[in-house]
Amino acid sequence: MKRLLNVHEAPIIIFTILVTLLFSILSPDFLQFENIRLILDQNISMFIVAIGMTMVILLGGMDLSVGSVLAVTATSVGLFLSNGIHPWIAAAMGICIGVLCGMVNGYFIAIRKIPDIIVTLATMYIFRGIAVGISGGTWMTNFPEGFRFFGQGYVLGISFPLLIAVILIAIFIYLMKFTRSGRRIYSIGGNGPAAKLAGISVARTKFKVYVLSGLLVGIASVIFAAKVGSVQASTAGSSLAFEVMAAVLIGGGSIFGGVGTIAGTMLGVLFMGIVKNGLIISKVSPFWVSAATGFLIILAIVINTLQRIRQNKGKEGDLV
Amino acid sequence: MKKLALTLLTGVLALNLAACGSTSGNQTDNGGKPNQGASGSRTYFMNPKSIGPAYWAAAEKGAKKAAADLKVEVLFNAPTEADSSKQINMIQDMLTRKVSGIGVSPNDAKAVGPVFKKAKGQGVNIVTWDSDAPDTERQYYVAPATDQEVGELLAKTIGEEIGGKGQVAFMVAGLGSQNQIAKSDAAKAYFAANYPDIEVVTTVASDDDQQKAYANAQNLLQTYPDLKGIIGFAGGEPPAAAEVVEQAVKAGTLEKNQVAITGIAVPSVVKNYIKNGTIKTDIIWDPGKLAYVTVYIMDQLAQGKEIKDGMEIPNIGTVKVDGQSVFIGTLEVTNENVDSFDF
Amino acid sequence: MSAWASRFPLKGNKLIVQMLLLLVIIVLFSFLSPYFLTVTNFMNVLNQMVEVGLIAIPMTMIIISGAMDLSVGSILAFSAVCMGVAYERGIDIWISMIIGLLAGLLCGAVNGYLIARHRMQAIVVTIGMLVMLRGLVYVINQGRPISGFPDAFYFMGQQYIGFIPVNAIFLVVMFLLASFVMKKTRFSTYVYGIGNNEEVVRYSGISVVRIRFILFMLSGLFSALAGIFLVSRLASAEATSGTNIELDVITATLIGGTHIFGGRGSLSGTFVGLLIIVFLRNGLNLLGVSVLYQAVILGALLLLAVGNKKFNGE
Amino acid sequence: MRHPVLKMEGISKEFPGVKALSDVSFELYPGEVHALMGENGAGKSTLMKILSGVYSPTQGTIRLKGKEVTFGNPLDAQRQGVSIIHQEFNLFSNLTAAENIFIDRPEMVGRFRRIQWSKMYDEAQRLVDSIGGGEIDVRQEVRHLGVHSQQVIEIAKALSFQADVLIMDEPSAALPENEVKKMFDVVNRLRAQGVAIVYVSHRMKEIFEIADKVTVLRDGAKIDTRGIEEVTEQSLIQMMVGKEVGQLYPVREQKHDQEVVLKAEQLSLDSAHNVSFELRKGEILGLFGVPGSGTHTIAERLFGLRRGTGEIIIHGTAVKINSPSQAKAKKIAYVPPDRHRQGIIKPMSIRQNLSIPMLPQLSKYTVLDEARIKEMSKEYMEKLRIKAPSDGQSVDFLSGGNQQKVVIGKWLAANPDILILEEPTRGVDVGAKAEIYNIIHQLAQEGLSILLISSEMPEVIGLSDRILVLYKGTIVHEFAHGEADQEQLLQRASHPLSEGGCL
Repeated sequence: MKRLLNVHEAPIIIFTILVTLLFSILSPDFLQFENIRLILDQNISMFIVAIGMTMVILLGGMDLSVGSVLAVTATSVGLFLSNGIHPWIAAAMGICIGVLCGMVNGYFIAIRKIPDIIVTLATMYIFRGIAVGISGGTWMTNFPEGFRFFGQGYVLGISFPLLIAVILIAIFIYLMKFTRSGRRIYSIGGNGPAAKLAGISVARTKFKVYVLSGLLVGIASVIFAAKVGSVQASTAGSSLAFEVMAAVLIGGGSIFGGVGTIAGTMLGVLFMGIVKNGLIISKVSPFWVSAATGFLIILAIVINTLQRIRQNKGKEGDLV
Repeated sequence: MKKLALTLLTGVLALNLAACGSTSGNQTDNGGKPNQGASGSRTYFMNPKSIGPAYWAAAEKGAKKAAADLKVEVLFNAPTEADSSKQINMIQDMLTRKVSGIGVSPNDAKAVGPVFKKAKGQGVNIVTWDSDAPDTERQYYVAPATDQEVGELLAKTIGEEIGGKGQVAFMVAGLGSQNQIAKSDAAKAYFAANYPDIEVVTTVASDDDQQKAYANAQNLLQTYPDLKGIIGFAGGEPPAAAEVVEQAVKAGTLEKNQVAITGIAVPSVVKNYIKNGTIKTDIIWDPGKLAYVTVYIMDQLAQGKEIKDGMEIPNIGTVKVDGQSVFIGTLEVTNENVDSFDF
Repeated sequence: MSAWASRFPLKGNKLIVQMLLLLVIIVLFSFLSPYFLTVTNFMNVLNQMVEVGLIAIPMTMIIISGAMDLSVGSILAFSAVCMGVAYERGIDIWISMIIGLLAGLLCGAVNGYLIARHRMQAIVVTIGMLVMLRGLVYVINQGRPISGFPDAFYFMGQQYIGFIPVNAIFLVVMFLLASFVMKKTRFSTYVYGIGNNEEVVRYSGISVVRIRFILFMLSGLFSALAGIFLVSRLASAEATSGTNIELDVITATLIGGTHIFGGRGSLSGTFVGLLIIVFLRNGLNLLGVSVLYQAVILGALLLLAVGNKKFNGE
Repeated sequence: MRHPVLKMEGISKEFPGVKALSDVSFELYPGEVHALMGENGAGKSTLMKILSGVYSPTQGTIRLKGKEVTFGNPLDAQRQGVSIIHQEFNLFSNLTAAENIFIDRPEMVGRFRRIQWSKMYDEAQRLVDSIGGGEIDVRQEVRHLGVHSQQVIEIAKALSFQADVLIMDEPSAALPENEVKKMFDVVNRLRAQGVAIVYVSHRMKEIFEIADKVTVLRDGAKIDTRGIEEVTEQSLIQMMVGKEVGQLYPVREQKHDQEVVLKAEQLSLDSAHNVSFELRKGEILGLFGVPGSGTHTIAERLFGLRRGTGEIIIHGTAVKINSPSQAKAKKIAYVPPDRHRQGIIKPMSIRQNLSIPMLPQLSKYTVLDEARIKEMSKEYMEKLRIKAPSDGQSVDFLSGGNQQKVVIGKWLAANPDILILEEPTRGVDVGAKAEIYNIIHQLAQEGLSILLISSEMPEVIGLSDRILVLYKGTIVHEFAHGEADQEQLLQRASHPLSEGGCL
């Protein structure tokens, strides 16, 4: 039990359970299989984008541009589709565009060594402009049936996007825990100069991470477009960056890098999803929804901080 | 020093790009030199609520067409988000440019008051379109119908479809947006007066975010299993609701036609849903026509001509003028006529 | 070189790039648009930059101290609506204004309490506050705009003294005042000190908690001030006002040469950064350039102007 | 006939405008501990950087086991068998000890490019055990480990590369006195295993205890290499400085029956239990104990950085000190142990650094009084002989000794009654040390009461009027002036009862 409490993610797990209990008391509909499926379904793209963001934050950076990258890729997929390109090829091309956006971020951050926040703030403007520009101001909609599969299809009775998300989460948990590339991310976030001395190419790893982040946003945007059924370039994903960042930090990540896990982040996303869904399910006045969401985010962070204080107590004389 | 030069160079390049952007963006722009021969050409500024939504893109086409037809110059621009202070900054900038008239779809009816006053002081005609700003110095308001009429029409449509009884949910773009409030209040009042058995269970807002609208609709179906109808008060809401309902029907959690949907949406966006029968009736007007009429009215005002009820507008037809308001009328989009719209 | 430059090696006189850029923008637009280089237009621009400018003052200080406040837009709306609601309830407009300012201060205090006292990550706390306060705005007012303020109140946002807008004068005065504070008072040494090495300041017997707290209070206060000026200028208190304003503010601060990780920067830089942004917008608006291209240009400018100097050597 | 494992010949290194090393030759044999000494700026660090692959020499050759080699980068040097342990550890506090040892190493990757964690843990534990770090759990994150354990991890990391040559840069700087012994055990084991060790240290005592040979550098040139038995402390200093140095510690005159300035009663928190003592006017009171014994905690408590129980009585009245600003108001000053993290703000000027604690007094209505600040900074630059072209210079460009003087100076300006000095000469070279000792002595003569906390025993013994020894948070002994020698002091600090115990 004590060991369990020392797990990095313990506070957020407990807090999530408490919030879940609260909502189940408020509304009998909340803890239904159907609703749980719904919560998962609504947050698929968040889950996927958050994987990339976790890696970025582990490096000690942040990516404000994910929302705009999502808009660019979703819009271009829409354009490809309306030009009659096969859904699978269109999706693949869209993901490539996500990768391309990641490469742009990566180039400026890793190679030109401009601080992450400045680069992604800038590309946030740029990609959004490009997205709306190529859309010509119109909506991407009326997608062919074949494309809908990415958002709504079922494989062996399991929702296709959910399957993709689960596979991606599993792959990245494996990558982060069991491969040199994954451990390099942790080491750079923990102590950049030491990583360099250990022969790790900081620039290459950073570049890779931003490209992967772009790739993941690309995948997420295909699912997003197929699921929602229409894309408005000017607003698609506009609050995504902040929400995903909040999820990573709620999930135990540190904005200074080196600390955090994919699993924790996924819990953070789930927590946010539960809050958003639960507030509506329990028929809270619409005017209270975002106030309550913000309050719960702050509360979750306070709880995380408490844990850190508890852990660091009685460790006087430590280097860190 | 090299970096300095590079920075400046890029700055200049960026601005050149901008200048190119402006010329390609405006067909009637005289080669990027706006004030050339000011005596002959009149310039109008058309200012929607924001840039991005399909609705405004359709309006832009109409405005551009009017520009070509009337041989005037029209600038069509707005902030990327529906933010009234940014919108007003832009109007102020355009007043500096001494345009002949400004057509505004205000994000906040009260907030535009001061800038309209200033415009009047400079002799610039202001015409509001799509959304009104009563009690200001605007000269005319061009609309399909009043917000109240539209709201009532939506309420009537859904009331008829669900047989006058049951739960209805409202989906709006923003809880703070006035045209949304006016329409939904009118719909509520209409229910109270005509369909006392209809209960409006909640109002959810998407803040113009498609994914949020989609999630909202999902949550609505989950929360209110007895829900009979959804009204979407802005362009993004009906397609999101329809998408969710269609998926639920496909997944078997909802029966077909269990939830009726209506709302305001551009036909091209909801075409598939109307054909599938998920949306029976969609209320819309031609935003292009709206913009066209606005430009036309401004042009008339600039030339000192009179605006009369029943006046004939070339390429459009007659319009109804009631006091300071010009109405072009609404359209009901159904399965029968959905293919006949080009916007 | 003034005595100040040597006193503050951190502030440096590195505004050359920014000044040249501003000059290029002004000259270029003067050629491209005949309306640009006019007194009315310049006053117009000044009038428009007030809200962003007011918030940029504490934001610059906070960024120099090594933190960030993303909740400013929501605080702006919150205090504006608080003032509006108070006025609607029949409270005198000037007292309502004070209520609005107090509301802003309170928000700043909450930020400060969590960040300074409990050492929570500023970005996270202020994202939470951003969401929560925006929500509270809807709670207290159901999202309806409030208008109908007395004419005397509009003086602040709409009137001119001579040909200069009142609010622009206020902004410039505040900038001069803040600039004085950030150059000649001990508060500035503490802020720069915290940005460079927080521990040393603490070990020098100075309460870092208090300085940080004051900074976030200032941010709350100035955001509220911006809210009040916005209401006065637009004659309406809206739930949506100030959305995304933090991005404009941060962009201006960064273009003005303030180091994103703290320790370096200046208010004069921020002021020039602000002018660059607003003149760029204004000029592009006058040319009728679509906002889409404007966003792209702003982003490119940020990347090239700020990025080129390679602020942080790896 | 043994062959040298490493042979550097005619090494020169030039930086633009500076010749950092000229024609240095250096031989290293397996199983020897070779001390490298020299004042700051003598070229030690340049030589080490060349040896560890950070720099490449302008001239000269390096032969490793007879073969001529070049190192492209530190990793390359490590792979070829030359590892360095920096004074500042290069560890990842967020990762486990095992992973720190084997970070990014291909040999830990198995099938499907999977990192073999169990193999890594086993090998790491084996390595750590082999150098006597058996009590360390390699599955722990490094941030939970103490300084000595962290050093063991660093050494294990070096050994994991099969190091033939291990360079240790000031390995004892971060270590408490009792753990230095443990480190020597580790070094002795390595020596027995045939590893050649380059041992860089300022601490004479250690050199004589551990080294077989010593090479002295001065002004970028090699002065000599000698067997340790051929040199004395005095002769080494002479070789390093190039001239005779006088007495390092000033002679202190004993004064009696001075008034008590500070009285600590029953101070308790964390590792400290019921610590009581008195500090008199003009006295230098040494407080000695191994890290973790509570000396640092007492300093932090007195300066209000941490709160605890017990009473602090100043000039006869009990006072509350809950924050550094309250301490400052009570005229207590604190020169913290870590100059870089707690003492100076690097990009700021000397003047700004000197004036920081005093700003409230140096400003009117918070507006700074520039003239007075300048006057003050001038005064203290002269008084402490801070060598810099002007007080507007950034402290970043100063030498360690001058930086430390700035830290002391900023508190003197605040005109304190009580000065707490913790590690006042850490990372300061011999010349500057003597100067700082003189300053401390002077200040006490002028009536300042000084609490001196240091892990350098000679310093404590040489300067203090009385020495209190802390062991596990309690005062176990008091030495009067002239009573203590290093052996006794260390014995008290590691407590007689625990001998043969876990130490």
